[in-house]
Amino acid sequence: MSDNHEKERVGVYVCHCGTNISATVNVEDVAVWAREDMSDEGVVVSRDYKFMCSSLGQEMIERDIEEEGLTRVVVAACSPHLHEATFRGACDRAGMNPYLCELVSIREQVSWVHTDKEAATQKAKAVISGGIERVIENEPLDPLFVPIHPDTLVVGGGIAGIQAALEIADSGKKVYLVERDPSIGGHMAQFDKTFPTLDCAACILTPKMVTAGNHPNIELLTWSEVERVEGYVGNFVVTIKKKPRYVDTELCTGCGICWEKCPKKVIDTEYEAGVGYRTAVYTPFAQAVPKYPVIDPETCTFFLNGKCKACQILCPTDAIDFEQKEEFISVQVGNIILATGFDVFDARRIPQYGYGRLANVFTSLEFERMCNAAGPTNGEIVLRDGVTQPKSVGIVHCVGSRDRRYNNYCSVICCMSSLKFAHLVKEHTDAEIYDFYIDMRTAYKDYDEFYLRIMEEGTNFIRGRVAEITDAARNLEEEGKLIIQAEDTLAGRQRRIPVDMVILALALEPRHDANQVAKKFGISCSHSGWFIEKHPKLDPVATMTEGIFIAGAATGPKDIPSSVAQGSAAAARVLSFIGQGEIELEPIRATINAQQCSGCRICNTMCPFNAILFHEDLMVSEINHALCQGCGTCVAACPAGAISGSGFSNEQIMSQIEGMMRLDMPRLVEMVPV
Amino acid sequence: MSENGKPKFAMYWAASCGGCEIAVLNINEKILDVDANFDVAFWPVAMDAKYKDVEAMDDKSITLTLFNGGIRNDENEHLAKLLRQKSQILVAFGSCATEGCIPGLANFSSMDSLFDAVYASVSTENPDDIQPQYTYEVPEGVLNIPVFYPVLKTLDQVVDVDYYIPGCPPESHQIAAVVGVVLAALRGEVELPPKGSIIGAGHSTVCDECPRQRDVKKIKKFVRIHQAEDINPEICLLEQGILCNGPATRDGCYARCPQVNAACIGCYGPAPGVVDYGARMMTAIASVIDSRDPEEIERILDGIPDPAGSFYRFNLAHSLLHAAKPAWKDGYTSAPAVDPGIRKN
Amino acid sequence: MSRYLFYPGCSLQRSARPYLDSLNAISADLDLEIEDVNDWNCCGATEYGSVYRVPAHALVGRNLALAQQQVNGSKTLMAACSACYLNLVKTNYFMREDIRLRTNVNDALGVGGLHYDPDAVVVRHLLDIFYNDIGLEEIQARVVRPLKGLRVAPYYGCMIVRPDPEHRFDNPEYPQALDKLLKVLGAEVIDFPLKTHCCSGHMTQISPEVAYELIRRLVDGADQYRTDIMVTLCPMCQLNLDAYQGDMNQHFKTNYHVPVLYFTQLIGLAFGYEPLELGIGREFIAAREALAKIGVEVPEPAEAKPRRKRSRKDDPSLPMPIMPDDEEVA
Amino acid sequence: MAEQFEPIIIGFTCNWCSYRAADLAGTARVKYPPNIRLIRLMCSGRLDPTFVLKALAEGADAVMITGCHPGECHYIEQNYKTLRRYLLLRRVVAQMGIEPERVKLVWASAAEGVKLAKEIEILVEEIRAMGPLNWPGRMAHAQTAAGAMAGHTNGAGISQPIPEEVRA
Amino acid sequence: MDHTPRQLFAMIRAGMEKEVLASNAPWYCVSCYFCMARCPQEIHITDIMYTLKRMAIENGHYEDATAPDLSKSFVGQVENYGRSFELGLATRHYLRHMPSKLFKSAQMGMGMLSRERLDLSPNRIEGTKQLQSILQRAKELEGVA
Repeated sequence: MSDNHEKERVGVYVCHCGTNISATVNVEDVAVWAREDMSDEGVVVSRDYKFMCSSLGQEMIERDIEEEGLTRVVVAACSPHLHEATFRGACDRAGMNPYLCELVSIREQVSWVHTDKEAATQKAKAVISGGIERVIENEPLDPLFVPIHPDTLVVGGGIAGIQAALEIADSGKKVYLVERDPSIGGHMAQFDKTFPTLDCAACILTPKMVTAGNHPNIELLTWSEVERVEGYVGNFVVTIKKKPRYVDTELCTGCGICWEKCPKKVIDTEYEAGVGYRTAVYTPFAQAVPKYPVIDPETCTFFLNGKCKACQILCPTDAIDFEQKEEFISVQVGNIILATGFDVFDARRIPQYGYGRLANVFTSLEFERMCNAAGPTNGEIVLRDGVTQPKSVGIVHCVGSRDRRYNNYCSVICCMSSLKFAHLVKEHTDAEIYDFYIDMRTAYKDYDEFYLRIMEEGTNFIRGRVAEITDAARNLEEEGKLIIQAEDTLAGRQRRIPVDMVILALALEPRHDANQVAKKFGISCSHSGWFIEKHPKLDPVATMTEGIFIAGAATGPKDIPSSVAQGSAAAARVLSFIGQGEIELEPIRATINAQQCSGCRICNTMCPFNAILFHEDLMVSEINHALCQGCGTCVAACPAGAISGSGFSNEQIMSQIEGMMRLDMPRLVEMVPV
Repeated sequence: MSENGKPKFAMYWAASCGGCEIAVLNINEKILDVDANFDVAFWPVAMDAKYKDVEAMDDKSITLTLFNGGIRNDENEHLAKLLRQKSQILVAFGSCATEGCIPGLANFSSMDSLFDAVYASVSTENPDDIQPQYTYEVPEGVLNIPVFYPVLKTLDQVVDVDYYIPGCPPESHQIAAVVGVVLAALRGEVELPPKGSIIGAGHSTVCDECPRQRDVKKIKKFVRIHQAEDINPEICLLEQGILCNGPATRDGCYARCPQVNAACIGCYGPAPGVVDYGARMMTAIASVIDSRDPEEIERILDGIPDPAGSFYRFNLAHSLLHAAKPAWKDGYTSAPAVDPGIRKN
Repeated sequence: MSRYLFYPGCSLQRSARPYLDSLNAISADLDLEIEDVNDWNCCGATEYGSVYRVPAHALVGRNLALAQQQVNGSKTLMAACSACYLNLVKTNYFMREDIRLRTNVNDALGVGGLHYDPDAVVVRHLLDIFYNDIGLEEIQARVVRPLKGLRVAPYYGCMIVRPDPEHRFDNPEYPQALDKLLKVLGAEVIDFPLKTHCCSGHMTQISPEVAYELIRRLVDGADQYRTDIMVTLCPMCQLNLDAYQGDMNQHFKTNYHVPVLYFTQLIGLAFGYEPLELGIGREFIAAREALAKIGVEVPEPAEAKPRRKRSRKDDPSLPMPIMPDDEEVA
Repeated sequence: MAEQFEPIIIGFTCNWCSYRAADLAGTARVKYPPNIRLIRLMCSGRLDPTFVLKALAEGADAVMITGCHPGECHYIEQNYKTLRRYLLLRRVVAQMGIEPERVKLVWASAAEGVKLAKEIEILVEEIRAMGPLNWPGRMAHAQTAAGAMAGHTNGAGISQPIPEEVRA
Repeated sequence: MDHTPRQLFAMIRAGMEKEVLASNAPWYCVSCYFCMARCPQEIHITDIMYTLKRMAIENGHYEDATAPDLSKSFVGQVENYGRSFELGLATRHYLRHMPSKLFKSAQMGMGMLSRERLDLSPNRIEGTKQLQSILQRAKELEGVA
């Protein structure tokens, strides 16, 4: 291998990045060192330049490749995650295989994190030396091209999912829209009004639902869940479980006789958030899409004790079919969009707020249903007794948010929805309203104006986190009321406000099963459980896994406008993939040398993508490059050293270690304070 | 060439057990070919010879030298260099010369503890605590005994080596084959393999020759072979929780040990291109442990009482670390060259 | 026979004597072997820590160290007084978390030939033992005189459930253990909203006015629920609510009469002991009338849970949220 | 600041979490000691114990292995394999007479730039206190650092010709 | 109460040491720990209050001496007897700070006595000397001895 040094002609390019690097690293010195001390390692050209990524910088590299006959290039600049593509592109233009170019980070990992100039310069040399040794071992690679299947899977029929599905379907591409509830619509379908414009949620949502339901390019799969995902970007094979509806959708007309006649009433904890009732055979709400009901075997009398069958007897089209079994269908798609939404915080986790003990403490979701004209009280705002109108209402922000004991984050939407509640209470009743907030967060178009409007409507705002809500009165005024105790941090004193009704603005939380879902689709979740974006700012709807996109509140608390925007954004990303017809993948893959493989099968369990198959007949294992994701775990595992990993070969890494160890620490270093 | 026109053959025994010489004799009638075709110039085990005779020979006058044993003292090293100088083809013969083998396990311990074990431990009757002296005055003059090195080195860590024949000892059929090739080459019938090649061995690992059935591996528990209740003779030992070095060990031995329900202990060394044999075993074994819970993993690992010893039994002197800290601490400052790069297959 | 190390604390010697007497009375029935920590000293209450830090922990440390010496088999160090309990817990906790404090305290203890290793003993409150070790079934099994018809307000006070750095045995805001325990004694347990509010602690000494207000809130709260007896598990709480209730009445010109007993005393009654054996009668606010009700079958329909008057059909009322079933003991 | 031992630490990072964490630390200008030199792998699962031994043999005083938190691996579950290899490697390293603390495993997500920096600081402090490892390879490199690169060959692990003193 | 905890912390951040230590707020803390259980930032408020009390006593920065004195006399007793002595404590305390209320507290004392809930004389522990030496050393270590 030593001969490689004579064979290869290496060019080293050290970037100043304005002063980002040169302020801490003596770049000129580094360039000189590379030219002089590293000449034995094959370095023939070494330059420093103000902005390597500029077109001038790139041309400099291209020229050297052509004139100096460079066979390897090392660029010492920023993180490969930023400009690797840039410099590989330059090499490519100059006719050099792009993978013979190494980008060494001396900005993010040197100049920006160290203070001592000597030490930083020395470290820069060390990592560059590593880069030189490594690049000499690099091998020319050709990118892999994967064809993109034009169909798309959208998981989650909330507003984000619906939006994404419509965008794609409208452009003439097929979409499978999977929803685990009986109808699409998601949380938005539960709401009454939407802030800040106060237009009715149903009025703006249901048209979209209907369009999605009838769209020739959208195959709606409600009451269904994704069971298994195989394959890779461009060519996923997805197995979907269709739960039995016990209603034959071919025959059902959605006339509604079954649920009108069903004798079994149960509390509806999903759509009605626990304040309303539904029957055992039901559609969650009148405008449900599709219109077909489902029978809930958990509560249906027939399923519980084999009697009743009222619905079957009365159904005019004999659509009721108690024999239905769950079925599994398998679809092939090129891309997947996850818009699985959020859960709400369980208010019972904060006992001092009394939810569940004190009848007239309501959650935000319960209140949404109550305000909704189609809700359990036909839009009447009343106490738990169902008749009395509250004379005073307290609204509590940040229930489960901004609190280390529950969720550190801000749930984004609660301030605005609380303001909305305040307005709705005013609209429906003449109650006095007390709104307890920590900080009022109304940062978006027309939001703060809405806040002002609510203030003008006469809501009392109290800045202070609520300590407790109790029915223990201390005086006659408090008798029979709910007392909200909080420190009014502006007045600087404790206040006890007696009210008839309390609304808890619940935190938004990741879906309870977000982690399993993430695992199923091969993407990752943050600590709190939200899906992680490929880049929080610059690539917010993509994930680290090619071909899997995310949209809406599944990536973190979001209001409707942002969710819709993300739905469209994800759709746009998918459409551009489909448009390209095929995508280019990094050729970082593992390969098994069949002659050296002894068929010991150690590697067989290493691959979570099932890319390794074992040939019983030949007694050797083989890797399917299309399935291989290039993690290299099998390479590291092979006891015979029979597996090689392109892009990160043993030779490359071992040489990099040697290169890095070539330079010692400067003995005197002024250390950053620990 | 000697006067009788036969090419000269030499074999030397450095720090090793002598099993290699016996293995050579085990090639049975083929030994006659050796005698018929070679003029044995130097082979202390087989015939009397003095170092000075060798020193007197012309450089490169010996055609083939089989050198077995590691470099444990300056006498070993002197002979290694001498034979290198006198030989056209120098072969590291057997595991000791190739990668240190069992004598190399001494690299786990400091020189003092080694001498303790030999001259002072309970197993030794040495009331006057007599320790070896490198030089000793006698009326006739000064006696020198070889200087003991703090660590054992392999042949290629002190001289340039042409070929390697692994194994402890090398399998007779492999030796016979090698002899055959060399003779053919001398007759100009075949090309000798490229310098640095490992000869007399396969290109894969023991599993390749092992007849046991293999499945995917998920290990919940390691047992030592004598603890195993009943070993299924049909199924891969590793899958039965028995630490078998087969997956990482170069083939060529017909998987002798696994065939008789004994785990492979790795005497044929690493597979082609492998830098550190022990690391390969480590990573392979750890990879197939079937647990995600650190405590459970530790419990499972407790089933391997001496991991370093098990993974580096034959290879320590040729491993990346070469010797444990206590060994190189006294007076030993630089790691010798370890370069599988020059080993072709 | 389960053995526990016991740290009685100063109050139980005198002001809370009834607590100790009743505990001793019932411990036999429950197979409790209670062994006092030899020559234990005061825990420093809430005062010592207001003056010194290291000495405060050394003070408690001595008790822990002594307890450590007596550990054989059972590591559990049981405390009856919430303040003592908290101080013991805190010192053990801080000695574990703060190495400097640990070395300092042990340095100091060393002078007295003592040493304590954090977690050498596990500090637990009496109620914890009753609820988790003995268990409600065991206790219920020994009830011979169910406290039927006796309306009791379970009152935990603060320090048994707070602070909660290491997750106590019960919720810091809305504990349930005492409620459930009293239920199995047959008593009618009210859902006392002030169950974890402050009894005024040492305010009775520093600023009686403040103390009276805090006491009033609790007593009044209990009174609103027509409580026969407030049940406590902390000497300080009992003292403040009982001994100062009179002064409080004077101060506010009120005439509350809410007797305050220890939960061990109620267990004793349910087990059939005579009031005197349990130190009942030594309280300032006499429990006599209230206890007269025991065994007399006088249920109170008025306060029985409001039954659904109308059938579901035309009942407009909204359902209550479904709560996790609190595992009632049949 | 007085002359003190400054360790060299080789850090192996995962392309998806810890390498991005290091980038983040940079972007946020979080400071940490310059004693660590990072090598990027696609996944901590690529970490072959050979690399660690190589780094130590080459003279590194410690090695830091970093990867995604358990359950957060970009490749779903590979970091569990890293964990197993690490636990076994530590045992072997200890048998080689090396303080196992010199090989450290750290989980750091892409968002944990500050945490990664802290972990680096802590390890550097520990190793400073522990003193140099000075594996023989280190001596060899002292010369090469001085520029005496002759005879330095590259590739899978060759280093120096054997210095005189060993040649008895 | 002069300040709310929130204000106290703001003052600490503002470096208003004198005012903070002069505030009577910490002395109104009854150690109910509600603040700690409820603080969304998990600040150890009660413990901080204890620290403030200690600091206040150290630099004698408090106006109303009632509470500090109670603490101190309690400490005094514990150090003498190893146990607390309610009668002694109460009498001493009332004599000093609320002589007017002494009569009332005496009544209560009688009540306690008649109910055998009060000792006339303190009860001591055996290891008084040992305890005192321990506390002495502890004070040295705290730097207050």
